[in-house]
Amino acid sequence: MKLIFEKSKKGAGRLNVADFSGSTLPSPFVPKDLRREEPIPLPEVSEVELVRHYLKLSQENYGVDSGFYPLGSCTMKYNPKINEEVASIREFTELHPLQPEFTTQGALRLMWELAQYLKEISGMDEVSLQPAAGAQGELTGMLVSQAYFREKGEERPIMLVPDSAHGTNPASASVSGFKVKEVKSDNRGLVTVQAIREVVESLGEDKIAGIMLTNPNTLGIFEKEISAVSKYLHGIGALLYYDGANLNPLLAYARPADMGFDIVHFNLHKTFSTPHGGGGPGAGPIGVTKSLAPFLPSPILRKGENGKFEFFSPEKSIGRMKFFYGNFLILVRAYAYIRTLGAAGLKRVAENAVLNANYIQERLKEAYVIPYYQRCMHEFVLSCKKYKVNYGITARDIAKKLLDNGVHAPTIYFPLIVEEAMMIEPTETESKERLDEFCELMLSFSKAIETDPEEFRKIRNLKSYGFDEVDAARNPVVKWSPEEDN
Amino acid sequence: MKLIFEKSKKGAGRLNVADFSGSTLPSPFVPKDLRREEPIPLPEVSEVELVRHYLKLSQENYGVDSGFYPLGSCTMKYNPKINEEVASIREFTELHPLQPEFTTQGALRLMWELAQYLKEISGMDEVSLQPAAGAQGELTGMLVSQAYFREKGEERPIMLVPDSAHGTNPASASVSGFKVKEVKSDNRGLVTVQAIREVVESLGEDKIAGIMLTNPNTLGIFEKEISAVSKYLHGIGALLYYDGANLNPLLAYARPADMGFDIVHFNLHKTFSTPHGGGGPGAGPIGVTKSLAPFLPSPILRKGENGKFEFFSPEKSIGRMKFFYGNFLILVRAYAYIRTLGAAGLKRVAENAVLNANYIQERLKEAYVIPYYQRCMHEFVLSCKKYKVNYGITARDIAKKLLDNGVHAPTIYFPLIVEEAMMIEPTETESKERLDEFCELMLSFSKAIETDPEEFRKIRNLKSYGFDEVDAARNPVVKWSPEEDN
Amino acid sequence: MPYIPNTDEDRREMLAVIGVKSLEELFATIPDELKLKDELNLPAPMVESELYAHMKSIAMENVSFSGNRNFAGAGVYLHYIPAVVKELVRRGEFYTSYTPYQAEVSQGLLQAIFEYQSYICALTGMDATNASSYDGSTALVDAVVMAKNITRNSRIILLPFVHPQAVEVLQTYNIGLHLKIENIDADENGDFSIDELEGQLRGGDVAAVVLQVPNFMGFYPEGIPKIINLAHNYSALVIMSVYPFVLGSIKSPGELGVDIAVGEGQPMGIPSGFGGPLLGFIATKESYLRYLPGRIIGRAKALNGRVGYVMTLQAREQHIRREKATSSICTNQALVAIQCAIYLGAVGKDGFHKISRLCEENAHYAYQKLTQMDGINPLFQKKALFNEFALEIQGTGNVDAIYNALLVRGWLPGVKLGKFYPKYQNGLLLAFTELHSKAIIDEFCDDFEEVLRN
Amino acid sequence: MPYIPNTDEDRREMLAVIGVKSLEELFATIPDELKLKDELNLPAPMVESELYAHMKSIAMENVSFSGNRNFAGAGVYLHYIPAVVKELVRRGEFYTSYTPYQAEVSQGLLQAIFEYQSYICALTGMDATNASSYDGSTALVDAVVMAKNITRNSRIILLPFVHPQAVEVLQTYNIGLHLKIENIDADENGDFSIDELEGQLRGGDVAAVVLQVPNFMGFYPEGIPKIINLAHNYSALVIMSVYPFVLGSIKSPGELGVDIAVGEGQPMGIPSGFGGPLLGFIATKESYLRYLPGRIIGRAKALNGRVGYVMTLQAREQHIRREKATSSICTNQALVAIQCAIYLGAVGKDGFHKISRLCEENAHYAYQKLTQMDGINPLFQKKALFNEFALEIQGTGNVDAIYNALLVRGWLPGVKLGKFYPKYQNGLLLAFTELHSKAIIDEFCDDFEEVLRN
Ligand SMILES: Cc1ncc(COP(=O)(O)O)c(C=O)c1O
Ligand SMILES: Cc1ncc(COP(=O)(O)O)c(C=O)c1O
Repeated sequence: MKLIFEKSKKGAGRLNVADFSGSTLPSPFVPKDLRREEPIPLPEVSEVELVRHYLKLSQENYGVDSGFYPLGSCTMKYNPKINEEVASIREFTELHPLQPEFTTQGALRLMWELAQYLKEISGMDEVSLQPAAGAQGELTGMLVSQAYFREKGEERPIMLVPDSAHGTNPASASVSGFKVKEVKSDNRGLVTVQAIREVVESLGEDKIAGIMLTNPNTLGIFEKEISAVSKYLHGIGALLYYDGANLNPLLAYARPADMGFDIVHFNLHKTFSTPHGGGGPGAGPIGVTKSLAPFLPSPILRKGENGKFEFFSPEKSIGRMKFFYGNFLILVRAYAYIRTLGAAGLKRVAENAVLNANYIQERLKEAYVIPYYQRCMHEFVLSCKKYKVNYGITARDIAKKLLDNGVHAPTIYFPLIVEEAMMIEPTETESKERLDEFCELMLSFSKAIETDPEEFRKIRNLKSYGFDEVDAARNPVVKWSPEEDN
Repeated sequence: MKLIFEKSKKGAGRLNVADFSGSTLPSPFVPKDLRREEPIPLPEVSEVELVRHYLKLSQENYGVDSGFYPLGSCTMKYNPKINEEVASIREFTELHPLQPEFTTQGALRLMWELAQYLKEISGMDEVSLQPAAGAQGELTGMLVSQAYFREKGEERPIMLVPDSAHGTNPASASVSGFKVKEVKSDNRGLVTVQAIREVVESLGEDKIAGIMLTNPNTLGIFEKEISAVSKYLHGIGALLYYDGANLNPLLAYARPADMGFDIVHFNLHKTFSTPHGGGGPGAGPIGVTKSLAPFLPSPILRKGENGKFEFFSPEKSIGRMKFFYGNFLILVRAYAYIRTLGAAGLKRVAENAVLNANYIQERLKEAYVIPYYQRCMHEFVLSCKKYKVNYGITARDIAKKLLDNGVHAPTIYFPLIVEEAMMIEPTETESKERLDEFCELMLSFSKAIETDPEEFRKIRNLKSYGFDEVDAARNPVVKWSPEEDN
Repeated sequence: MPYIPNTDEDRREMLAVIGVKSLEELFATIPDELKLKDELNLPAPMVESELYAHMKSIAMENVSFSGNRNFAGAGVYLHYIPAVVKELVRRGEFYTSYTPYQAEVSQGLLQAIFEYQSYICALTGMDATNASSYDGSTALVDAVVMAKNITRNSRIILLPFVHPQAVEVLQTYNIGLHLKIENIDADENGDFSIDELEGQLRGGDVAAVVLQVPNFMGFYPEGIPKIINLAHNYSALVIMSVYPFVLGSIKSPGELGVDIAVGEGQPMGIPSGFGGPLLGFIATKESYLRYLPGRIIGRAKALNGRVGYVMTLQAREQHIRREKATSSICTNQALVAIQCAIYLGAVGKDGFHKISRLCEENAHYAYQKLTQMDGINPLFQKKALFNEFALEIQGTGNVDAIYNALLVRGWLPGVKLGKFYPKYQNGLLLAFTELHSKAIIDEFCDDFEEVLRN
Repeated sequence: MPYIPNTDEDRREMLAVIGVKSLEELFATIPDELKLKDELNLPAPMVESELYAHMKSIAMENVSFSGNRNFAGAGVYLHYIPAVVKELVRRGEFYTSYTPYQAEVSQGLLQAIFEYQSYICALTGMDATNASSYDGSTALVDAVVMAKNITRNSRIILLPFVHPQAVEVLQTYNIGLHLKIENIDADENGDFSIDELEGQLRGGDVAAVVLQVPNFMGFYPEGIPKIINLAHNYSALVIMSVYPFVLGSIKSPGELGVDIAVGEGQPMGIPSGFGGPLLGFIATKESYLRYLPGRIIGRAKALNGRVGYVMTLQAREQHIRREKATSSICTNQALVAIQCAIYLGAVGKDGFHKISRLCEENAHYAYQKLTQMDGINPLFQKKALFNEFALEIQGTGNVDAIYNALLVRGWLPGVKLGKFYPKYQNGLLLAFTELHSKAIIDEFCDDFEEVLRN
């Protein structure tokens, strides 16, 4: 489809936004050495053409509203429309972040209450709503850890991360100044005290700042040894960080704090139904235990004596992670979600998420290999390795075949510890019918591959498939250039 | 695509709208002989499935927002998004029509001001905003005429309608109790005093209530003799009704009142950019001259002494045409449109609408036959007759071929006085590029037909084309039946 | 220029192709004496931000009452509209399209309206309906015209308390219809005599008996099955106007033997919007299908066997039948019909019945509380009610004072009956929905009591 | 249960397939002692209508100021957002999708972001940008990290009046970055000495000089071309943070020779939203492309030659590079970026420049009027301004009294500088947009004057 820039026509774009008849360029108000002479080459399209452009683009995009979207690790649950409606109330959208606090008490109440709910759900003692996404939550947690150890006068340069971890974990740890050491999962896919102890002992107990875990882990399996792990690590003075991407199956069932975690981030765009927005914006609040609370980013909220809500800076705050207070309009949606469901509702979310994942796993376990097969939580990972070895058909091929059948593909090639991985997370907002459709497709593929792999491989030749990503990266074109139009 | 009823699953539809745990049926409050025992068989679908259903349906639908929509006589102009936004302001949408007037002064002001604008635009003396659409406007105008003659003690049973008129004209006239007599257009496609006089004289001057005309007429041609026609008809005591469907090209250029019309309806969903909504809702206010004002439907608005707006019933009102005051939220949009454009803007609308139509006409006039070729106004009508005669290819075939090329088809087989008619109205909101694309397509068709008509006719075999409408009407299925699911 | 994409350059090129020099020249076919000399006298144009501010300020000249603080009904009701309904109906592909003349690129709309028709048939227990009438009042007119054409009779008998505005509309249309419209009057307590009805029917030439359920005063006319029987005995049709949610609690009109069911669909997911756009529905038996006015969507097969939807039975309509058509409707209320269908899908079987029952429960709870207050009587005694009822506020003029006092407290306390029936000058009509929880009603009643005391 | 489509029946069937008896059994892998014994202590669930009412009532605890009565800026600005922008960005296919891992079914989003990148490059005069950073402050951090990695130097020099919150964020991130962050101080009149800068640069090991245009106080730092030259002479990069609309009036950062341009994109079509979500943009020269953090969309060819878009250069990112990645960003601000792109398409070349110039005109008009009043001084004298400026309200404590008095009159009269700079306790920072017509400014100034007099 043509780019909006290629649809530009001189003089066509005259949206009725501003009436200015003064002279245009150069502007007399600008210092001479900075004055712009020529307008910026932005496109000029009429309003109707703009509408058609984005209408078409949207139709070429697949979202949860289009159909099943079992993208593992991403919790692509339904985004309730009422949450969109309440987040567009003008008394929220029009607020300026620097208004006096007495004019923003509604916003502050909402944030304060949301923080209470997140504390209750996670068992943590204090919450900061500032981080913009899960990864920024991780980063915040890591910086809090740094500040914590600095305050204690300890130098602990190493952060442990299991081999099954999401890439943001090691990246966040290292960007915050830690050295990352990997811990191997055992043959059940689990992190054990044993494995941790080996790494710790080789590096020195007092060098270990902590570990970043998600639980259930990225295989969708609950880390059974977690209590032992936290006991051991706390014993050597280290901290446990909980990557909340996988919190959905634990809602109202188990709490990171009870497992011994010291820091947790929440992905509101996963567990709490706020839209993924094609890659963001999300929100990644973090919760911490009492001893870490003084280090939280600034500002956080409290309810004053007079019942008024007010911001304050925690005593030993690491400072600020971003402008203002967090992705407020996303917080509004998550708040609305929690108020809609209540405690019993959240529990049903967890139950149905786990039910749906196990159901698919059971239906596919014979046709596909599930390397760490056991009762899963909200997701599981199968491997297409046998098809690759036997027929040269990859997880990617199967993913594309799913797309070709009108279903979004699961996450592929993650976690790294499973070859030809396909990570399937249906979420609780899908019905048995949709799961069955998906299973039938997957089962039919497995049959098709074994009957006629040649035919199956033709998915690679489908004209709309197989963008040449290697060439795209070798000769990157990352923007439109005016020259193209000539 | 499956019907929503076919997607129903017992127990699945539990939208969170109401919390009621009392017993359900039968209701104790209902008289015994009326009590329902079984729930109504409505579908049960989850919110996410509902969303997907309508998302898919919408994607299978073509609107102005999808592309060019040159549906003649319908003025498919762009529907400004700001108008949608202002029409969804809660202090408009939530108003109850029976609130005390002092709590609805904003709504009344808006309606009163809109009526002033419509008077100014048409030259009429008084306006009623009540009619729900153009055809109801016609009906209202006809009933006003009936009341007018009754008041004068005249019995005039006949309403004249030209052969080129839209079907609603004769239908409205006859539903309001008039006998319809047709007036033939001359070989220029125009209504002449001559033709009218012939009909009138054969029936008796005092039997003629009036004539319904649209100007420019449905051929897109301005009725040059209109002043003579009105003079003649007024001379015999008859009224002139103006069908406002074609007002767009006259905005700020000419006014029905100045042509001698006594009654006019406005199609706000045509001329004033309110959305067509897949067939409605529209709004069809009518304007009348002073002598007809007392007969307007009740209530209409006035500005009281104290500057407050109030409803009142015109002295000899025909009564009410529908509940309350008209399609208010549509009126809001039309009001916003007029306030956006102002006088100069409306003039530009007319100019560009006429320009666009003439441009297409010029580009197609060689390849296609234009039976009444001359300078057109906002639309023109071509004929595909020569292709039908020579190659058996109809206007319908060409229309379908346009669809197949991603463009909406023009109106076909209307007006009736042109064989194999194709009525093309581009509107002013289309760019030259879109017009050129359309012309290129039409020209390529004409070439294709003459080169290889067999090939062209294949459009009839295209699998998604050619619904069997005859069979559909012979064995009508107009609703889903529960039995179908078994 | 807003909304006009062509540029001066485009215009120059196009004029050249046409072979004229100026835009004005294009208007040469308009006789000079008809050409407007002056600029139209309209307010100056506004940029979008100004327009929004202006519209908002006009809107704020209104006082609006959210559904739960609003007890006005009388034809339009503020039920809750789920967010999902509003989001889906605002899809551009729907609202910027027009009548689906080209079925191939309109399957979305056609199927949506086919589903709407199916919903209306399910609710009314009828076999056929159209794609919408303008509103409940014109739907009633449509039904009357159908009855006239089906029976070829010319008398219409209206039972008491059919919506007075609907009756007015019928009377207006009747300028052209030439029917004899007769009323059966109500007695002191709102009742009427079935013998009187039979007497009238005996006169013959009756096209239809029209009743509304619940009637304008909110109660069920007594003996509905008997009425229907009686009418049929005298070869008259029965037209029943219904409040959609009452259908959740009563037998369907179809089951009761009604010939044509009509009503105002607004309560099903449509904003009150100061009374428009609304949604008229009209449903009937299979045998009367071809008498229905307006558009009807039907199922059709394509060449390849694919099932789809088209406008069907068009031979009834104005664009084919012209002066012989029984209605001139063209543009209808399509998008409103779709919104209604989305709403019904959203609340579903379960939700519809919950809402229906809540309306009843809440109204009865409020009725108990209000009629116990000093200074308030039920306007009619011992009626079977659905979600609306009429009260009498004792003492001349009191109703105005009390109404205004409650307004000041942020309630819209129903609709005063005086504007509809001079004889019920002290009457107040109150409607209840699922939004009027017991807590809200308690608060309202407390305020009501206080206001009565002052 | 809201949002859960499965029925009890479904659950029974599914449990049977899995071979367990109950839902609880599915949680058997969680050790008993970790299982929560009590129900979570959360407020009771609400039905949708209650939720809406609740949310609306919370919202109404705020006082919101529409754009034209709002003079607060300091990083977030209430420019007008055309309706078309809001309608298009709310298309379900966009907002319910996620990162376009599967390019074949994500071309809409991918192209939209590719276009966003093109817009940002056009505005900044740069060659490359990413698909968004969290906000303007983290974009600045991203730029600093880039500079560090490109130059392998470790000193960062900040010119005066970079947004104080951005500086705070940089300092926080620096816990992990270990850079030396140094400030050049401003003198009484907000100026700094270019010699001092050169002195610092001479020390070597400078990764970047950071400046903001206009700076936090709303004026142009003097001698920008000179500063850029100087930095380059000492092999330091120049990072310039810009207010998007200033780019309509000044030479682009690219043209000026800036190495990395960053900024907060919120003014371009994004609601203020109490400060989030915002939109960080970061753009650089072609040679530094591979140093950019976060997602980047690139053009790609499909088998059949069709041009499309994919996520490209992923080898930089955390999911591939893991602990070696220079940023951990994953979820970014994609939908905000698209909203920004739609906005830029909507206002277009013409609109962007009009808005830009109106901001200037309006601010200068207000500056003239305000600084003539008794009791008000410009905080800094004779500065070249864009759309924002700092005033000094004379008399200790007066600023609070006056601020509140204007609030009461329905104005949000800017932002008090005291919370950012204790030494500017009497300072008030006011921002102007295209919404502040002369008439509005006159009204505001009249009120201001009255308030000053009382
Ligand atoms: C397991 C895991 N951890 C962390 C993240 C990072 O979260 P975000 O994308 O919100 O930054 C993700 C997101 O995909 C994830 O799946
Ligand atoms: C010429 C003409 N007259 C009248 C009408 C009827 O108007 P409406 O559809 O608004 O009832 C139309 C609509 O298509 C028309 O084109």
